[in-house]
Amino acid sequence: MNNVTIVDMQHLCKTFKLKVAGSSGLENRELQAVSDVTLKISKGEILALVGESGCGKTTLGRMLALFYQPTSGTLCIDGQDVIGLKRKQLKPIRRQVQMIFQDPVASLNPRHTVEAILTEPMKIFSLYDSRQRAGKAADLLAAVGLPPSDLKKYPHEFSGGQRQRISIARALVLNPAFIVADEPVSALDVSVQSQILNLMMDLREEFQLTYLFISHDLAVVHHLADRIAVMYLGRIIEVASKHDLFNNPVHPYTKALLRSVPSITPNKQRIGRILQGDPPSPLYPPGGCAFNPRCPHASEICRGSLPALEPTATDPLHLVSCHAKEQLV
Amino acid sequence: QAYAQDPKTLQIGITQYPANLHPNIESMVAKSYTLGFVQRPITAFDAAWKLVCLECETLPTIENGMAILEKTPEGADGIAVTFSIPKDAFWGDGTPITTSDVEFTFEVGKHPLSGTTAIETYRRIYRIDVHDDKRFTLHQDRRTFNYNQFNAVTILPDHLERPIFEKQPAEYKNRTLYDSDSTNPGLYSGPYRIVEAVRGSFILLERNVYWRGKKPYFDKIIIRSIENTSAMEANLLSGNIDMIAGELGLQLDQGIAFEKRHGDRFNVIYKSGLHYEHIDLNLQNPILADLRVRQALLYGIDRATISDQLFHGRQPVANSMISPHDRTYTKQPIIYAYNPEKAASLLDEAGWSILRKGIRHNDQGQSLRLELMSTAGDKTRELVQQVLQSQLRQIGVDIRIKNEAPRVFFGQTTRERKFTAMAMYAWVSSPELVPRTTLHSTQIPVPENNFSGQNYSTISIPELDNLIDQVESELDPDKRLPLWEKIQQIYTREIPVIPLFFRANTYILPKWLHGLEPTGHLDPSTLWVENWSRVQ
Amino acid sequence: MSSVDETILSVSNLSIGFETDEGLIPVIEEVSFDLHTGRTLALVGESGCGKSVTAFALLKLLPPFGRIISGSIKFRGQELVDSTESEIQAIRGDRISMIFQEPMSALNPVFTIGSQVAESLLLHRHLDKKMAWQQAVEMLVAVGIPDAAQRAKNYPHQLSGGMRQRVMIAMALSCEPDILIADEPTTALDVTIQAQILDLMHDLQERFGTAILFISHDFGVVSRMADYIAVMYAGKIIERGDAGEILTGARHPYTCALLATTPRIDASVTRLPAISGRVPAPGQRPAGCYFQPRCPNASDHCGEQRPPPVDLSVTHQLICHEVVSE
Amino acid sequence: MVMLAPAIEKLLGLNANMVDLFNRMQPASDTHVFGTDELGRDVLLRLLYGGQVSLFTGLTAACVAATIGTVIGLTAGYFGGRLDAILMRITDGVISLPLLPLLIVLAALDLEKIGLPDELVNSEEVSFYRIVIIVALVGWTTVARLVRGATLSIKEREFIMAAEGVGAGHLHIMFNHILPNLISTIIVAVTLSVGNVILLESVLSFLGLGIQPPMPSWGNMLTNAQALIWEAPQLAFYPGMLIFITVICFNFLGDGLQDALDPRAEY
Amino acid sequence: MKGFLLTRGAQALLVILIMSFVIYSLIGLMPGDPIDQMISADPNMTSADATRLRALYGLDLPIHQRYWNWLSAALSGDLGYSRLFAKPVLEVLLPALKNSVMLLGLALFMSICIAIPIGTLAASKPRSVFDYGVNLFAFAGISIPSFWLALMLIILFSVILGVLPAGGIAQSDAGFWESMKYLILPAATLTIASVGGHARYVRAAMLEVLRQDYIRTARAKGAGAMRVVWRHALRNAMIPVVTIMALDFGTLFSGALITETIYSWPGMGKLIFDSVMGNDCNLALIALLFATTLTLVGSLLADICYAWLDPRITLGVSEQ
Ligand SMILES: Nc1ncnc2c1ncn2[C@@H]1O[C@H](COP(=O)(O)OP(=O)(O)OP(=O)(O)O)[C@@H](O)[C@H]1O
Ligand SMILES: Nc1ncnc2c1ncn2[C@@H]1O[C@H](COP(=O)(O)OP(=O)(O)OP(=O)(O)O)[C@@H](O)[C@H]1O
Ligand SMILES: [Mg+2]
Ligand SMILES: [Mg+2]
Repeated sequence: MNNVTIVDMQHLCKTFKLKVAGSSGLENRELQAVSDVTLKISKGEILALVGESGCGKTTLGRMLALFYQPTSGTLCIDGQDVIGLKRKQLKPIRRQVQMIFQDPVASLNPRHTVEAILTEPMKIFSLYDSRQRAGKAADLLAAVGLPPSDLKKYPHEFSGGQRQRISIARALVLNPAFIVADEPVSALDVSVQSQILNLMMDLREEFQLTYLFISHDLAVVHHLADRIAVMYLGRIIEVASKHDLFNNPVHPYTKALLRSVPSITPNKQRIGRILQGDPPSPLYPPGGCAFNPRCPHASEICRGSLPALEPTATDPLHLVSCHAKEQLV
Repeated sequence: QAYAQDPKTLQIGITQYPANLHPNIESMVAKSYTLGFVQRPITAFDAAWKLVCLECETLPTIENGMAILEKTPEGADGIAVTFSIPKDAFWGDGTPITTSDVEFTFEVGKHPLSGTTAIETYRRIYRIDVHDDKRFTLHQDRRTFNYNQFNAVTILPDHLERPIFEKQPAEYKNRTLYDSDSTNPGLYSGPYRIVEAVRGSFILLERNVYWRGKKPYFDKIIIRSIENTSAMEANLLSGNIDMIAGELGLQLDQGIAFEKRHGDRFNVIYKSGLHYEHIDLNLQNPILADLRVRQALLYGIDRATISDQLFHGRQPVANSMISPHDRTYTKQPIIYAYNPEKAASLLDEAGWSILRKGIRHNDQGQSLRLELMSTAGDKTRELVQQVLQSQLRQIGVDIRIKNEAPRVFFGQTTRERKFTAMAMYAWVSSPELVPRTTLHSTQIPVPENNFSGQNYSTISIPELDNLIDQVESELDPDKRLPLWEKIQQIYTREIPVIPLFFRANTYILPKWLHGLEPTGHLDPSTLWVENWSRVQ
Repeated sequence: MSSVDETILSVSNLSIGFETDEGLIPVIEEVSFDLHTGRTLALVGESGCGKSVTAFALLKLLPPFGRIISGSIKFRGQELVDSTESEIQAIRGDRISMIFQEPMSALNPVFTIGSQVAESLLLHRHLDKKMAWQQAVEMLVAVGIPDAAQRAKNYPHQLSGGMRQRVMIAMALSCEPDILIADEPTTALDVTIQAQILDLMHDLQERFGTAILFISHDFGVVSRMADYIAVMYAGKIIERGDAGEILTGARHPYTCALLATTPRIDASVTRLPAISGRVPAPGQRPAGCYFQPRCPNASDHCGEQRPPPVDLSVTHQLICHEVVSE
Repeated sequence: MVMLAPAIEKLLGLNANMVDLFNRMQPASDTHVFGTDELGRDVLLRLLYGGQVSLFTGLTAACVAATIGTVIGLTAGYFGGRLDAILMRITDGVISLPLLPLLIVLAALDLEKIGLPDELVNSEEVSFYRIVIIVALVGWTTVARLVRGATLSIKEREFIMAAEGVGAGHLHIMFNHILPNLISTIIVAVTLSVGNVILLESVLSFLGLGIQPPMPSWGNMLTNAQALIWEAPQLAFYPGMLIFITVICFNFLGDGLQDALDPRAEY
Repeated sequence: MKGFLLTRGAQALLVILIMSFVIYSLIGLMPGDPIDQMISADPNMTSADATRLRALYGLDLPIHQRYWNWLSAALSGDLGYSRLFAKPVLEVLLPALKNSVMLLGLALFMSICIAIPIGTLAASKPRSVFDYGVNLFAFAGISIPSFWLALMLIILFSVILGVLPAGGIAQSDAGFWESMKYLILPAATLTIASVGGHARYVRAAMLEVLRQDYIRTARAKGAGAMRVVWRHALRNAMIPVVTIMALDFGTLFSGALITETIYSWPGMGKLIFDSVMGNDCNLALIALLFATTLTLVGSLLADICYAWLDPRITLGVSEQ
């Protein structure tokens, strides 16, 4: 693993404008789906992004995959600033970044054959002639472990795991350097999930890929990631290497998260000390640290001001956003 | 049947509801039919097509001295006619009808803002002399043979309508009591008066107690408007109505079929009259400008068979624009009987001799194709069109049918001569009507005269113009006859128009109804409703 | 209240099929298990193996073309398989109730949650509307919904996912049923919320002594909940036993493989062992052992004969040719 | 069946437009299997030719309307925002347009003046084109709304984003990704509207804007038969029945096609 | 709610204003005018008369000027006179509107009352004989020409059985039941024509709802089949159905031309037809605007019903 930065996010924000029903009819509201995210992803690493549903993982992923324009902040991919680029200008950069989607059913056009799906990017970028394209498609299919005879089939003729393989193959067509994988295995069965995870690891070797791996499943992340970023209500609250995060979690939320993960040992019992309450709505975020309403350590300062994401005293690579982090280490 | 009414009520079906009820503004058949029960014009043609007095004592003529030739103040030929209102004529509220009503009527009629449709009828009266309550003289500024015809003038009630008229003449047409208060008895002077009117559905009439004449038999008359003729039949059969008016009733073929099925329960009367069904030929069309082609068209259609088969002979073939029932009708010099051979040879002569796929072409390769236009939605016309098309096809003429909604057809196609070849429709006329508007060369509608006139064929023959002028001013009925004969000769010789039929009205009457006499012209049978009665 | 460990529901040799154009295709084959009061049986298996169908069959809520082919379901001695619709209606929601995976779609969007919870009470306890509402609110308090009296007037869409699942639980438990069937009740939830719901089910089971049939595909969750575990594969229960026996002493190659491929945070492997191939679809199941095409230990006769049942202990059973009882 | 009209015409030795005034409204016989109409023409032949005209009109008009509706609905749904609002208000406007004056204005248009070739204006088929245009002008709104709705939901599906991710342009996405998924929506709309068009044509005939005589269509045969319902009820029965059967068939066809075109259906 | 109604109201006003211009222009653009038609019916009328009358009725002005005149008068509350019927527009319109509302309202009501149960039953027993029957009936309703149906009903009930009047409307002195008798056949015609279509909508919506998870939840609670269908499913199924039916509400006021013609029922359909054909601009315009307005009201009503039936929807926006 070298240290060339492939994705550089500085103060990245994404706000959605919404109309919501309020007390007096429709109100225009802003929803801060992602706030002030500053992160770097180095070439070849797997950065995992974990967090509860609705905390903004997908939104961040889609910004990186160039689907959403960030509202503010800067984003450089492979050294190129992508903020404010037009659709046409983005096109060449898209070859660098690809995305794998969560739902293998919804992400494949049911009316296209596998061949059409796999050759489409080449057509759009006018790569190769039609014979070569078919050959390339077959090669990719082989790379994800499917026979070339599957080229003529439609997505519905495959099982979930096979479909996810096709979707991975599609992501590889343009030879990208960076792949955003948005919960690629959460719709799959465990037995298939492990196949896909293994496949992703293999492909990473073969194609020198960098992944942003979005997941809500800490066990999967534990297996796969090099570094982990924990997100809560649109903000990164803790970033650390896998080892640090699992062994020395600092943020109370990260700790609670880890406690909530069931382990496979026969222990029918209450977990106790679990995190109470629901995550707050991003439409009406609490003041101060977003976690303060659920935090057992919350104090006045937590309600009043936002903690910065800063390295812990012991480890400059372990970043935490908590007012009480020094006490919690 | 369940909905049969009491014997003193008569329920009549007509196919149109009168949009409005003012007698002298805008004429329409449904209105004159309905108003015939409740009002009378000054004069009218009766069932024998004789001019008679309705709201007057004696018809003024030169012979009886009540019409006097005179000069107008400008020195032109004029004529003065004197009428007397019947002594016992009252409005339905008991007010007597007087000469002030007459003065008011002409005042309204002449007023340019009143909305009178045919204003010339009034304008030709430049002065009214009132002698007393009942007698008056009308001075006319021209001398035409119809000096005593006032069929279009119905006397209006001065005591009710004048205040409204004087307040705002331009709004009179909208505010008249005839429409805003149509059940006001004072508006009516006929044997009946209107007691209820539901737009689009029915009008209920009751006897007018102030009616001066013979007491009518029926206490109540309900006029129901039923536009759909099939529904009309069902209404008749179910007893919802007793009779179907001929003026606005079933189509002829429906009537014939009805007679076959229900001739035992109903009398079916067919009255052929003054609806002249014809095809205007556009003489500006180079093909039709050739007389031989026009003749060939006439020879090529078998009107007799159409009349026999489609109309069971009830609708006589027209030889010219004048009905055989009219006194001015003369034995036609040229009768165009069906003769396809002759038609073919005429077309050959005219240069339409090359047959391709059964259609004639001339040596320039132009095909003999003519457009036949008519009003859409008129089933009978569409049938005739298709028969004509099929028959003319036999002599190699390619007829293309193109029909338009009536408002387009009459509003634009005929008036602005948008029909390229043939336009089929009907004229209504009254007995001995002078064909000035349709045949005089000054009546060709062109942009310069703002498309006025109805000479749609664009026939222009000085001799014919002269004859029309002469016949109009000839006061002696017998001296007019030779002029009429000449007009008909030219008409049949030149064929500006293909005459088809004189349309027949179908009256379906219960066996017990007696006294109803169809007239066959514009004055409706209802003007003589007091003669109607129920006889078991 | 019945005593703990009494067998309250007993399923034996249950086979279920679906009528299709190709005829009746068996989906569940010869499934047998018992439920005990105050105890949880977890049914584990991959997607499509028939967990939900089995659960629906217990309440005779099979989808339109589903049929019980054979077998028996005895609830407190009463045979449910051939009971009438009205008999089963009296049991549903009262003695046996069910909660579903997707709490949003399983709640009727047009009724308030209070009225939905109260409905079972109206149907089975014949309470008047006010009483039923009151009890419903109490039930909502019991499942830990804050400010329950107000919340009862909310519609499902106004609640978070975890709250909705609590409502589902309140609804299922409102008549204090003997049996609760929970079909993947936490799959749609976040881990922290999942932990809350699992705790809640623990509490309620302790309180009411309910027997729970807990369906899941996640061994982690199962290990938290189960007293007994039954592992399903392709419509058959291939191994069952006490939670400990299965989680630490599984013998069936499928169970072992499944446990091994499940990523865990308490152990690190560089590469997850994967099971090749895929679950055979109903109607395309192979002869012999259904797992044989994917089984690393398969020998020839695995593909020919149905594997025999093997008893490893009183509670631990499996069907496999390659495992012999000790 | 209706395609065989000319062959059956030969076989029977009759002519669909041949007027025979001596054999009007005959009941069924050996020469005239379904009898004759009010001008003595063979009803069977007219039904067959009328079927050709009606089905062709119905299909063409429905397809043209569907095409317009699809383009508008797709554009509105895909781009959304202001464009969507404008297009949908236009759609609302067209929906609430009074049909009658519109039809009359359209029918009265001087086709030669708009610069159409003389050959076309004077051809027999001009009334047919007119109907197709009229129906297309007013009939696209339903399809537009349906397509817009479907587009809105399809464009949220992830495969659209996936296509965007490989650099696909708007048009590519609209026509290669969204359109194929709209096919069943469109087909159902088309099959349902074919019947409506056939019925609308009969109303148009009544206003003189329909298929001009003597060319038969089920619509104008039905309208003509209305006045003859007492004398010859069968004349209204046959075309009515055929329209009924056609409507049903197109509905079944729609269902069938929907299944056949949907690769997921066999799943 | 208030804000929503205000916005919608403003939008509606704008649409109505634009529509008034479009309709006015369309009527004005129609070739031919009523005065020309009078000529063909009256041999005494001359072209000079026609020119004079055209000026009198203001038909000679350019269309935009006529529209402007109309608009300024209308805004000051003067809707003008009907040229055809020589009466204030509203005086002509209101009775027709009353008749249409009575007829179409009854028909719509009956259609809904019949469609909901049969559509629901068909959906709860898909592919049963009853289901096929409902479908067939629906297709028949769609494809039977209404004139044919109307005439058949008249023949059966008036001519053969003689129990109901063949058409028309009762006299003003008739009693309630006598008046109702005139309404039955036309209402039945319209009902038969529309009930099939409505039933199909209900059926489709119901089938969709019965597939939903919450239906299974209801059954798992021990609710019987009837309760599941009528309480749990129906209200959900009504959400899409109401939208369609509320849109039909607009058609209440544009009338049913053919049925009204055959039964001589003086409603809006016939009135609009006559006024358009008779170039009665004022009347046609107001009548058509009425219909447009009510279509808009109908869609507003649909939205309100929607929000009322479906708590997820707050007027104007749906919560996620
Ligand atoms: N296009 C959008 N418009 C408006 N709000 C959005 C949009 N996309 C996402 N949001 C909101 O932004 C927030 C973050 O959503 P996001 O999908 O990024 O969450 P997530 O972490 O991916 O959740 P999950 O685990 O459920 O996928 C949510 O509250 C969501 O409702
Ligand atoms: N309505 C149905 N018609 C036909 N087959 C069905 C039907 N419902 C389920 N099946 C079949 O029954 C089998 C078992 O389905 P079931 O829903 O019980 O699986 P499951 O174990 O609950 O899976 P999951 O974890 O995905 O919920 C599946 O293979 C499926 O194909
Ligand atoms: Mg997400
Ligand atoms: Mg399941």
